Amino acid sequence: MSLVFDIALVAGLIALALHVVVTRDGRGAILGFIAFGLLLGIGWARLASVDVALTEAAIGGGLTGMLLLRAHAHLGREIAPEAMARGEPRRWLAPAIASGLVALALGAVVLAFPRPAPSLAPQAVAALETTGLGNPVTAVLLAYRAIDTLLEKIVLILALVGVWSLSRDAAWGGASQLRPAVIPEPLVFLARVLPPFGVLIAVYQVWVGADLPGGTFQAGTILAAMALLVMLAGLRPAPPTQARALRAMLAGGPALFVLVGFLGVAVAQGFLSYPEAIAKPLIVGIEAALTLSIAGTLALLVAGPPDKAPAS
Amino acid sequence: MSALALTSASLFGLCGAALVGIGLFGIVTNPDLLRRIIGFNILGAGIFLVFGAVARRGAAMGLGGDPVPQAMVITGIVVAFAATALAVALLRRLASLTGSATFDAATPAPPPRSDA
Amino acid sequence: MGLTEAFTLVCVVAGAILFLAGTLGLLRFPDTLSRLHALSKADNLGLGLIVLGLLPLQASLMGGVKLVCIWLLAQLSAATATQLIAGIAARRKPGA
Amino acid sequence: MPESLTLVALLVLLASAAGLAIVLRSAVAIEKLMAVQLLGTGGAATLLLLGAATAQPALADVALLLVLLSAFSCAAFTLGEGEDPGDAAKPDEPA
Repeated sequence: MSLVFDIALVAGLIALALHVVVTRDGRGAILGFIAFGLLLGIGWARLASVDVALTEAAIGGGLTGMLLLRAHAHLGREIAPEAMARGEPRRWLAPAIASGLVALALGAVVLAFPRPAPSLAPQAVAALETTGLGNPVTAVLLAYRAIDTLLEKIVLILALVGVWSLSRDAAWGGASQLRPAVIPEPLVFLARVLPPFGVLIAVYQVWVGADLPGGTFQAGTILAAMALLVMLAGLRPAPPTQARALRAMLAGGPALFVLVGFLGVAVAQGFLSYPEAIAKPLIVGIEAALTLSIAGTLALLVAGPPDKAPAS
Repeated sequence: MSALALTSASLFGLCGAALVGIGLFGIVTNPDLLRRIIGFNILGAGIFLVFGAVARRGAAMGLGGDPVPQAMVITGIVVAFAATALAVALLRRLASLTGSATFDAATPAPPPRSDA
Repeated sequence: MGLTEAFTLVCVVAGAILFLAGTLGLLRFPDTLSRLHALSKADNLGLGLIVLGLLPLQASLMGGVKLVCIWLLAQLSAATATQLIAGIAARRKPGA
Repeated sequence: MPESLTLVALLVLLASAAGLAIVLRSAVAIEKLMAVQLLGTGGAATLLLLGAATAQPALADVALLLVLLSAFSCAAFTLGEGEDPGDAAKPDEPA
């Protein structure tokens, strides 16, 4: 029965992806993509990767959708309608064949995976005790492969700097305009009621992330979504990007991470290794700081380049 | 690790392969750059799914899957989102400068982003 | 099969049927607003019945509380989302 | 019991996906939004059923997230609306 379910899910995913790629309607493609993200979240749950399912549902189904919808609305304002609708793709046969070949080759690779599958799960579980954590994925992210996570934070910040630097010169350091011209009444209600739940869920995610599926990325994404909702409804304006406090928050997570990393050189075995006795409190502390900085970075990435000149 | 779980992992791996093909097709054929960015995301989702199949096959020690690929996929999803946001910002700038969301037919169209 | 299992199955199947009904409504009703009506019915009752059916299976009290929270949150967000959609539909109508 | 719960999960998923398939072909954008909403709720129900079937209580957290974010997408959708109802909304007007 579960195999039937998986087949149905996979068929749904592929059909939806095809629809997204070939449909003419730009907004329909984005909505299809949001639905695709939701379905993919279920798919990850079927692959027994609940941590990934949480991330995919939050980012694929939530933030990316909002990013694309915003971009679509913006482009619709910038571009004359006649420049927008330009016939269908002219050549599709050769690309279709080429893409099909790539997919087939990749499929052959998938079928040719070695039969007793290699796995690092035994090592991960064996080393779990030294970290005091219960969730092996969190342990990989913040202990064994902490350097990856650290670099990823830096990539996020770099992407944000890249996005900001695409603003007009006059608007550098200003804030993004998120508030639509007309705010429907229910949106304001939603923005008042939903964020408390979102913050609660985010705190819960960080809290259980040490031992059960969940963690900083998921919590940060939820917080970012809630912050965006509040700014969208006009309850709070988007913060000016030159604000010191904002920048300190964004840089705080990675900075603390690096600091703890160098502390590891002094008191433990090397860069980013934690003294065993306080490994868990350290990791939870890093997680809390990282959550805030991820939330801020993701929300500002969605908000896009500033387009209002700074006040001062 | 039962045969059923192995089959299901391969199934999702094949789905990932198909998604890579579909995303690639979308990137190559759509003149609209926003649609290309969506195609890029579908391609990425496919690659992550192939990786998910690897993780699922590595189930051992009572875990549902190998935690190392899972953690890498989580990192990957977040980085792909950052890349998407940067691409969207570039596109918005392009649109306000040229009034068009496509590369002109006269100039050979390079992909919006070939790595990341 | 025990009594609780029977209860779970009945509730869960009824919930699934409601989801099916919501889809049918989406298919059969002529205009956007009445389709919206069908959809919100499916949201509220279908998910509610499934949560109700799964409650006896929960190992811990916390699990049960979380299920009820999911349902309450779904109620809230579905109600507001429906309002939003209806608002867009209503504003769209005179313009179209 | 797990088998029957998985079967019901399949039914719910199929029902929501069928709604999506019907509506994605319609010309009205808000109806597509409605189908995404339905998929969010249906997906949450599916995940709850699967979590019960496979004894993975953590799936309830994913369901929680789906419910939370389906409202969020809905809010994001209102962005393109109401500004100037002529430009971006062109292809969505019912003919």
